[in-house]
Amino acid sequence: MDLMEYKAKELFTACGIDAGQGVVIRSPAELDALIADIPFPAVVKAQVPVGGRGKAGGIAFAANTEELRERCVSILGMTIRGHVVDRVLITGRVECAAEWYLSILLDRTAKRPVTIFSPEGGVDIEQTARTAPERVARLAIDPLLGVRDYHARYLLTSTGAHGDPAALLSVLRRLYDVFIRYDCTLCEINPLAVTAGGSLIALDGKITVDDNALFRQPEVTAYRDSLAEDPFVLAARSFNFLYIPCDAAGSVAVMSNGSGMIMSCIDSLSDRGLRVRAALDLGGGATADRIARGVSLLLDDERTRALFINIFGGITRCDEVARGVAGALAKRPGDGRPVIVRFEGTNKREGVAILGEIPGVRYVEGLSQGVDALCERRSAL
Amino acid sequence: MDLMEYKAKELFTACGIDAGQGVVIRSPAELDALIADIPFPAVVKAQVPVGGRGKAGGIAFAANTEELRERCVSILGMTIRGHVVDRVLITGRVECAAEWYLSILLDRTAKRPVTIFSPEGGVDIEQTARTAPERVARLAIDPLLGVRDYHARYLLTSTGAHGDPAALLSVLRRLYDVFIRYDCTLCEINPLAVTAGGSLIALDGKITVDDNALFRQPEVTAYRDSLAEDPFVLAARSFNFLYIPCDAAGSVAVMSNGSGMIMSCIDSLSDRGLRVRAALDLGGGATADRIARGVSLLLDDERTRALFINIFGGITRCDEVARGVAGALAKRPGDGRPVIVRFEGTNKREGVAILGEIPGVRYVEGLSQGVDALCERRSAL
Amino acid sequence: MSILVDGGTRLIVQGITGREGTFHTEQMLTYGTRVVAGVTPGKGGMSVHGVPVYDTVREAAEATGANASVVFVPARFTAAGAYEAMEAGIPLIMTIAEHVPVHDMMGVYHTARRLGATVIGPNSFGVISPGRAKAGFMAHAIFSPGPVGILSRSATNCYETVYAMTRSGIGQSTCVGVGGDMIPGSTFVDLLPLLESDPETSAVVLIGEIGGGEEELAARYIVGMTKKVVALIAGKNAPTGRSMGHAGAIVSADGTGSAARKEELLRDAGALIAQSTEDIPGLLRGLGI
Amino acid sequence: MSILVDGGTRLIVQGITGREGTFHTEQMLTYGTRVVAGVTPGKGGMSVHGVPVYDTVREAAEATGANASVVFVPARFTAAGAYEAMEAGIPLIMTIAEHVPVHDMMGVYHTARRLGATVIGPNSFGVISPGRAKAGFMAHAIFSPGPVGILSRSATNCYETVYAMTRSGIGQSTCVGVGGDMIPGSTFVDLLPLLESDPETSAVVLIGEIGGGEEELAARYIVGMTKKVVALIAGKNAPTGRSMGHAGAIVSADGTGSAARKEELLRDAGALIAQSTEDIPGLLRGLGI
Repeated sequence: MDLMEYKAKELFTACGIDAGQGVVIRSPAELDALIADIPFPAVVKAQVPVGGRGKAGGIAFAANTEELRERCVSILGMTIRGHVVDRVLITGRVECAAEWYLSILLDRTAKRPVTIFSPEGGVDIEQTARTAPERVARLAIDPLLGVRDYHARYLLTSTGAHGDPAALLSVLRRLYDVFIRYDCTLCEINPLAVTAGGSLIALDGKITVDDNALFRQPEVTAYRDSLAEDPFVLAARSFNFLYIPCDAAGSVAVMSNGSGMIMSCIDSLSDRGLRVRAALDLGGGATADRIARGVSLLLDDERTRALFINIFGGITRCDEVARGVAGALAKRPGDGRPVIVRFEGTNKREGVAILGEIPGVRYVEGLSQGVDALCERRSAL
Repeated sequence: MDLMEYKAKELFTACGIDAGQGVVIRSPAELDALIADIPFPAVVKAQVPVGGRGKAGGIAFAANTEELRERCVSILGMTIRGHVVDRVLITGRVECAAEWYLSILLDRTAKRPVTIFSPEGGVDIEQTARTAPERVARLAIDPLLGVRDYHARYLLTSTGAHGDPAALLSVLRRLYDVFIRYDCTLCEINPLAVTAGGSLIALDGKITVDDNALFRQPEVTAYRDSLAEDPFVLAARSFNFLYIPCDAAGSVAVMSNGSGMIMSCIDSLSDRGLRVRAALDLGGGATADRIARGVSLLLDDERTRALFINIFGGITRCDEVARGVAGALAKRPGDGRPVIVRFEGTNKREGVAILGEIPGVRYVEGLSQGVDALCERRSAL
Repeated sequence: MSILVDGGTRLIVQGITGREGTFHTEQMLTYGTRVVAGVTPGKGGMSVHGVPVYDTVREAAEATGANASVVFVPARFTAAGAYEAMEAGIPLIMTIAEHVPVHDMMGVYHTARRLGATVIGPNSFGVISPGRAKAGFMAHAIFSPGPVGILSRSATNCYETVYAMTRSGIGQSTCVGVGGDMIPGSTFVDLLPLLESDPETSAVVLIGEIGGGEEELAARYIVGMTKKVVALIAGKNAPTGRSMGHAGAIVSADGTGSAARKEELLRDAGALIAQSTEDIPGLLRGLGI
Repeated sequence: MSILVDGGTRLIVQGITGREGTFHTEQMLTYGTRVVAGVTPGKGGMSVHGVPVYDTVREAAEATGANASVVFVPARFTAAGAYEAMEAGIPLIMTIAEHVPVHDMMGVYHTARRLGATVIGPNSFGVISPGRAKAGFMAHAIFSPGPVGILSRSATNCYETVYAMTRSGIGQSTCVGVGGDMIPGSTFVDLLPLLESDPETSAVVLIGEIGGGEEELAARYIVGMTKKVVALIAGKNAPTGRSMGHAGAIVSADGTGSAARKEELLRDAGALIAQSTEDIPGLLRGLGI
């Protein structure tokens, strides 16, 4: 999951990186209690887990208390690339002599962390890499050796940056600590401000944490639970399903048992011009009870106009699937939205027999037949 | 260097291993201040960096204060395998249900640490390995993976030991911490007492620290400096020479520039029946001044009856060697003990010329000629 | 021949006394796999479906001469299980669990290379050489022996493909669940050479996904292969930047890892591109299989 | 041919601006070695005897295509220097310093194998292929080109041997200072195969010491060698259990690592055993060299 700036800075600070001082508020009313701690001129920054805040008006300066209050009022509640701003970070403005870029991310192909550095920070690093590639250094970190002093030296001298290798080494070591300690796939500081005195301060930060490691990251899990998330995502999480919102304007919901199959379903539906609203991954070996929960969850979304269930039953048994569908629909008499079911595998015959008894449910043989069945109903979707 | 039991136990304790409580005294007079802290029955153990203390009478029990004082008086000052006992460790006696053996040492051939475990501790582990090999487990530790839980499980189950894997794992992890943190080549707990309640306590300990790592081991260096050592070893250390006491009954001192050469000299002299008292390694690139210091140091030992200097001058220059010898002997007019010098390499001719001016010094061509020259003087050695 | 597992496989099941471990041990035995030992800490001395249980992999390996292990333990213990097997000298290790932390797998990946072990998975159904042996949890009934090797990042898409192939009379030499995680123990390029040199494999099906660069690397290798390859890339229409459950299936903003790029490179390398699993038998038939 | 270093060696000197580094850079250049770059942190842009200095090994390697490095830095920084060179992809690294902590070398040893680098030393004079190139600090005047490869744990005993050989008219193909530490970067068995397959090497001199098991392992390899080996084991009369400066030279209590055992195994493997360095030219003559 992607952490917002303020949370990323909290983790930086925990590992000893200077990320400045700041306060997070969720409503302008909180300002009164905090105003004494805020240095002016101040910066107000919308907290959203996406980039492009500046262009969207999500960052503003304030010279005094009145301006600060106005900025908070205007930014809180704003929508930036689909995210409603429910908290802002207020910090003092930092004067800097230069702005660097520094990140550590997982290089999937090399299977190791890679650090990227540029003395041209504060802008999109991909743009710098295109326009001035000699100003961007990329260096693999051997996970068994970690960060070494020559890494910092190389980043500086190979990009022609002027700065103290020891200071950069210290930030790089700590950023690597963040990367390891919090199970990150990305830790980015941009810009990394260089003050007139040569100190380095993280002015903005971005962290992506491996979802699979949340069980050992209580701090990140608590943060996640503080977020206003899609209620369907939350409901699915409470049942340990994976719910994937797809096309907000879509009308077909997909349920399957494995992400590969879900991708195949989405691909097949999309190829025929059908738009998928959301997909739910049951995982392996779901029981009738869990199937019923999944069906209900998807049908609870009123903008779902049809449900496509596609199960390849290896561990999951087809009769369990059918019983689950029956159970969920029994609680929704007269719902009327079409449910197309395709399954294959263990106890298929029993499953088909059960499905035959449920009004509004159509069983099909094979994925493409399922897609055909949905296309027939295209006008209602 | 080999640490005495009490120092080993201090390092164990620093890493969280239970090594019991104890006090170290250097004179019975120190007992009065400490007596309140000593639990009876007590054990008094001579502190020497060699084994075989028990047989030598260096370990005794005391039921009360008077006995304790008597034991301390009799053990302090004792000589055990050449070591005068200048300190004793006093601990409470521990009742145990079993005695295990556990060590981690550097396997030079495999270039990694190896751990050795046996449920038959308290005795010589080599004897157990001979008489009951199935009761001794040996397991390499991958230095990049460290100690893992399955190591402890394997040590127990493969030797038929009865005990809690988690308790052994905890001690093994901490012993490995000691091994790494203090640059050890050996960390041994024997016996590792198993109490009736299943706790593990290190009743005796042995640690060998890599001499080359003392620069980063201030605690061990301080301990070394507290030891009563051979004054020649101490003098050599203060000049950064390596001084090697060899045969206490020997009469020939050897000076050379490299341990390989020193070994060859000792081998050649020994083959001809000459006994080497001590050897001094100058290291590479010694100046006349350092050479003079080395010569003086060896001649300061009155039991040295002859000095053999053998230098292969690569970095070390022969004229410097000769000047050093001249300088040292100038301060010892009428010393009379023969000095045989052989060197080879840079500025040899100049060196030979200088040597020719010094009374009592004989230059020879080659190692074996040097040995011959000493043999000629055998009667005086 | 087949690759990785066959009649010579002497398999350990790590976590054999767990629910999944016990169930699939029976399934594997039924399929004819030589499951020679199980491992569960503290359960040494038991037996499960006649298979002796040991406390450690090292003891199991010493006692039975095992040469492979399948790790049926929860995600958070999977790396530890793999390390135990690697340190015990097991040359082939199948890891099954979903949701193993990627940092755990980063360590396992590099350790496997250092110690010369082959790790398959995680997030994998395992490996099956139909008619010979299986190590994993795949529903084996749909598999049939034959000349096509399959490497798949997705279990369900592999099942669909195998089911369609078997119904079309096309059997499989070995099917490997490479797993869909960001860092699998073995990637396509690690495994393609084994299929290329397996005399019983005539063609290869490669089932990939969006995200990562493994299909791109595979394309480079395929250029020099003598055997034909049919490839499917799932996730063309997956929402960008969102996890599709396989942590790996994230399309990066700049198009690397995209289905289009992967398909293009694979096609240029000489592979036939399937649009859905249902296309695959037909494409294989076209190759004369 | 020779091994390890020759006219194709493009050498980096790490620590080139230090006293030893500067002096020996000049010596190596005088000997004809192609020293292409030096490295000293913070001194990038300088030059030493005409050799350009860089801040990092990676930059030096990128700029000059260097393929070897000699690490002239103090013992406590030697491992860091070796890691830097290995991470920069340098395939051959000579480490010189005495008194490198053995735990440091344990890490370097395993990393070198993992990354495919050859590390020589520490506590080594380096490597010289007489008449071609040298990388290290050996007093090169005594060396002469010829057909005998030398591997030595001791610098001084190697000098004695080379001096005696050169005076007897027997030259050397390559002399390697293996170093006398407990864990050298490369051991006899790592290097013997290179000499065995070097067409310009006709015989091998192996100068060992008491302690450790490297001579014992070498004996096993020597059994299968086509080239004859002359071996010397120093330290027969060294006091047991005491360091002889080379941390490695500790005779263990039970006699493993003893000179007698090493000589016995080497003799059984077909090596000729010299009693002193002065014997070596004669033994080589006896082999027809």
